[in-house]
Amino acid sequence: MIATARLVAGKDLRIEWRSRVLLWQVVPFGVMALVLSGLALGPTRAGHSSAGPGLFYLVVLLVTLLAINRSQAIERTPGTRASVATLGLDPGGVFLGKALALAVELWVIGAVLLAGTVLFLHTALSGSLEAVPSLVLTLAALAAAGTLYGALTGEGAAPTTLLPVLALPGFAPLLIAGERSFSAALAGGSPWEWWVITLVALVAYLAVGVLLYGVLEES
Amino acid sequence: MIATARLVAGKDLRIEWRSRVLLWQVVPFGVMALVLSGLALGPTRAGHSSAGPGLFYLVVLLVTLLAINRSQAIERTPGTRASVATLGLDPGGVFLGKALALAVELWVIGAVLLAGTVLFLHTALSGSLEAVPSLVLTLAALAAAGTLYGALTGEGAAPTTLLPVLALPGFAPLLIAGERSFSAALAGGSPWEWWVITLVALVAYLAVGVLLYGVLEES
Amino acid sequence: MTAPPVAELEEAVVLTGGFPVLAGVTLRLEPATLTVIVGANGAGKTSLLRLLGGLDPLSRGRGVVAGVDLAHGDRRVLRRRVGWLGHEGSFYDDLSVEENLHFACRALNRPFTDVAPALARVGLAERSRTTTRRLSAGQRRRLALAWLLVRRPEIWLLDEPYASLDDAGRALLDELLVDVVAAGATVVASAHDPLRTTQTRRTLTLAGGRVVAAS
Amino acid sequence: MTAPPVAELEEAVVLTGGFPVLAGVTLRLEPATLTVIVGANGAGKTSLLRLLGGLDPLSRGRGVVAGVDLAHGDRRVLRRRVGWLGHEGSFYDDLSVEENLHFACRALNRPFTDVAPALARVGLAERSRTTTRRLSAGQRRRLALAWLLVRRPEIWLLDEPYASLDDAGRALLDELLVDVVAAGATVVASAHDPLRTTQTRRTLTLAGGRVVAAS
Amino acid sequence: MKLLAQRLLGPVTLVSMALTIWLGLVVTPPDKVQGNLARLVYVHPAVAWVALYLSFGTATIASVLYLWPRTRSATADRVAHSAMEVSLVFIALTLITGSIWGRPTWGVWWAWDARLTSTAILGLLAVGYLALRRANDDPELRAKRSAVFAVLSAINVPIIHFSVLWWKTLHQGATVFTANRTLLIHGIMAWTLLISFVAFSLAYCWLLRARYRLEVARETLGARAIDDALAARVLEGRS
Ligand code: HEM
Ligand SMILES: Nc1ncnc2c1ncn2[C@@H]1O[C@H](COP(=O)(O)OP(=O)(O)OP(=O)(O)O)[C@@H](O)[C@H]1O
Ligand SMILES: Nc1ncnc2c1ncn2[C@@H]1O[C@H](COP(=O)(O)OP(=O)(O)OP(=O)(O)O)[C@@H](O)[C@H]1O
Ligand SMILES: [Mg+2]
Ligand SMILES: [Mg+2]
Repeated sequence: MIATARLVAGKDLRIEWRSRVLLWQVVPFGVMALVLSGLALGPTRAGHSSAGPGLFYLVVLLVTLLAINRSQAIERTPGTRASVATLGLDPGGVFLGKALALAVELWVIGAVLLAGTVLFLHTALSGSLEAVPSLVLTLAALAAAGTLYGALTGEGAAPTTLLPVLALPGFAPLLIAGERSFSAALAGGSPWEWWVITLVALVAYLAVGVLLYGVLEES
Repeated sequence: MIATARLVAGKDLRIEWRSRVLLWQVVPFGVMALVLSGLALGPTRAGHSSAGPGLFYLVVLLVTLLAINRSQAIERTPGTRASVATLGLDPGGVFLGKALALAVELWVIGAVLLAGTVLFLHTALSGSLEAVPSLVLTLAALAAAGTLYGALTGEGAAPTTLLPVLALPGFAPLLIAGERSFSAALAGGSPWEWWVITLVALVAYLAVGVLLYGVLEES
Repeated sequence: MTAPPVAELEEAVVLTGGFPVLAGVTLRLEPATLTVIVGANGAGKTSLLRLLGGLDPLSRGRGVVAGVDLAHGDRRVLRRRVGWLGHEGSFYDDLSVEENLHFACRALNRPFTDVAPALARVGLAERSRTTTRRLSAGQRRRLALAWLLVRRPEIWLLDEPYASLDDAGRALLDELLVDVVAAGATVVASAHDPLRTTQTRRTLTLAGGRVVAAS
Repeated sequence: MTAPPVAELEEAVVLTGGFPVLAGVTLRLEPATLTVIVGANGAGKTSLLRLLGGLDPLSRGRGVVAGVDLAHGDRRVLRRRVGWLGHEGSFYDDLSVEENLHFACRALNRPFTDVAPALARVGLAERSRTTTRRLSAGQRRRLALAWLLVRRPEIWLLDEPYASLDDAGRALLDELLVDVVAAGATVVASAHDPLRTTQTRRTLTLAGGRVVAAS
Repeated sequence: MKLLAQRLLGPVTLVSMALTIWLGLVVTPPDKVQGNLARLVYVHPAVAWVALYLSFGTATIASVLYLWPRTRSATADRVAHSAMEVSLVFIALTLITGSIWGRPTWGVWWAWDARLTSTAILGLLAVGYLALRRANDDPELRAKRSAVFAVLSAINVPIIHFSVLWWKTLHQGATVFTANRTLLIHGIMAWTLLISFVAFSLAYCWLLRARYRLEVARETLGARAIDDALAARVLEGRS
């Protein structure tokens, strides 16, 4: 299973590296979305720094949706499914691999977005840095959940538009937990209970994924 | 040109009607995003109603991106391009038709989202209704601009992720103008200068589209 | 009384992603003729057809098709006069067979009454209300033929027209080609299977992105 | 000494979107044989192959392939033993030819050293670093064959294997089929062109989603 | 004449830059309120002028020239591309120098002000332009699409400008010139400011030319590679 995971993660990351979709498209989109959500709330400064974590996670969510789409699109080129299905890869491994690749991508983007938040939404630098561990955890959980939801929307009609509908309710708790621990970090508090939630969610999604990914892949 | 526009708009709307992607996927996504952004900003009610217009337009923007993707995906199935290219449709008409279909779709979704805003973000009902004309105008401008940006990202690598990068900066003024006139309507003011911006943008996008859509379609 | 050629290429080069898919093709196609392009996999047959249809731009050399200069002219004018049958289906997958043809009719200002006979001729009458997405490979090909029947373009570009068709379909195609060439259209088809039509025809052999033999 | 059959279907029905693409197929495939499925466009050939490969679920009737029950068993086990050559290419378009095969090798625990000979055999040695997206239709087919060569599965399901291949490619395929059947694999191919291999074979004729003749 | 101008561009740029630095850092006095920080006035406005008007303007005009069939040429496309890339650099510099200046004066690195926001959006438009170029590899299509995008962006710039202007404002208004173009600051400082504009404009021309030549060189190399590829492709058919 681990070997399969490494194989699949390597393949996904290599395809990303080839196409540079992340660097040239998703990252600018994220920055833009930050700027825009700053704009949407109007120009008062105070409003921004308190709303910072919420907006940051909203943008993270959008970026995650894009990244999941991309991660699934790779597998969905006509005919790819049939051939890859006949390779008989361990589904748990495939799940772990795709989730890992997605997590790596999200970590990179998350770092950029965090810098953007400090710049554009005036969140305190030190507090933002303290939020990094919780961010890493949340993004990993989003990656695991996202891979699952991505597979769920699978080959149905218009998967790109179906995904958000399924994923958003599932992401909501992660979003809230992330936002809370970011806010707590900014306020200097210790947000361990939110960490627990995120960790539980991560473990749960990983477990469900390893166990049930095979069921989803059955087309 | 008008005949082509009607033909293309009819085709797009019929495909939407068949696949119900809008109804079953985009609308729930929008509502979900409204609820989530309410959550992201924390539960104070006062905060919501003042941030209401901003959040509403943020969600409108996301939904617009999805709808544009869908509108372009229809044309991008392998081989479709070549055949449709050989029909020699007038490009200005194609542009107008696709923009019209997109506008109709956005109007429908916009109505639902406006109701959602009143419900979940507690914006005043009467003010929200007064914002309808500006909303109609803004959505039309978004549709025109979106059709252009959608064609720009055309057949390149990973169009779904490139689109937001190109479109968001262009959408920013529309977003601001829409948000301002919504806020003004809630406050009982008359936001004519924002209407001017929206109208200018709409006309500019329509003109550019009719003139240059053909250039973009050349593959 | 020499009619001007339908297409004339001179050392035409087409680059995609920096690779010369066509590496200097010189040819001349007369009106109302059938030309078959043969050659190994990757020789450049599809690329040549795309160039002739104005679907890909000319990178070097000269080319004129149906009076349109491929390098500087408005290729859209050319495309309007071309019928294309590609490797892949070419329709809106979410529309039914019939709706796709109605779309084509309205785009071309043809009456809807052309649709039913075309469908009957290609044997899709019973599938007229089926969503295009659900068609089998050969049925998609047949739909593409019906589309061409409705269009009746001046220049027919067929990329491996026999692929996926059953015997009846191939016979139908042969018959059709005889018809349209007799009616003055110019047909260019790539093929691995020998064309079985008795039509007089020219064969061009491609290799390495160039014409290496003509007969 | 009668070996158990590789596949056995009894009144197998497959529904897609409510339409019976297979309307009750009964058949038996012996190991180390070559079976050709023929039939008009839309007869159900592709659907039958997909059913045999465990790619589509069985809606009614019974079916066992390679010891896996199609209705209740774990079709994934079956898929692992099947090699599939479909209408469309079947690779990661953004990876190079070679990288795609390396991926397959690692997935199947085969050494990378299998890749170069397979590529040479299908004539893609010079394209090993080309992005798969750029390949011509026939080259994609050849890549699919190389993939199968690396895999060497027990059951080969080939959907119109000759389509898009040039003469050399078809000869190669014929040769390959002789090889693998001799080595004990079971091959099922759908075809419109007559298969030219001299291998002994059975032919099943499909029509309207049922087997109407067998020889 | 042309040659002379080309030869002189580099040295003149260097001299005027050196002059700006010398005047700005040594000769002019520090500001009463802002102290030495005020010296950013010799960098930031000039950089912003180059970013917004000179280079973005060049890119736009070149794109329009490309779209107009009569003036369509590979040169116009190359100029547009080069100018947009240089523009991105200068927009980044504007944002950086502005942020550095904003931190002590306004107390924040960034504020949601009209000019700042529109500058940031402009930067994203430039990034979008470059991303669009990367996503297409057919030269003709790429040129057309990016030209259309540049034109769209240019239309957007005034729209964005007005929309954020009516929003709220924090940024420095007209400090250097009033509406009727009378100079508000005097003497050596005004001269230094003027020279800084000249220096950065020259630097822009120099960069643009270098970038353009790089592009030409790249294309020449590309053409040679194409000749090789053509030869290889023809050989493929012989074997
Ligand atoms: C990130 C922050 C900033 C950005 C993006 C920015 C952007 C710009 C731009 C685009 C211009 C050119 C406007 C034009 O010519 O129309 C400009 C000019 C100028 N900026 Fe800034 N700026 C920033 C911060 C500051 C700060 C903090 C100060 C001083 C307190 C400042 C002082 C000026 C001055 C004096 C001019 C010349 C104004 C004129 O000639 O009308 N800027 N800035
Ligand atoms: N970027 C690239 N690098 C290398 N080779 C390329 C590239 N792009 C295209 N090619 C090659 O160009 C050729 C394109 O040929 P084309 O599709 O016209 O072939 P064809 O004659 O239609 O073949 P088939 O019979 O297989 O359909 C192929 O050999 C392909 O591998
Ligand atoms: N929802 C549906 N409604 C009507 N017909 C359908 C539907 N779904 C599938 N079909 C039909 O089912 C058949 C599927 O056949 P299949 O793809 O297996 O054919 P095939 O024998 O492979 O044909 P070909 O030689 O053209 O590849 C087609 O006739 C198709 O039109
Ligand atoms: Mg081909
Ligand atoms: Mg089939």
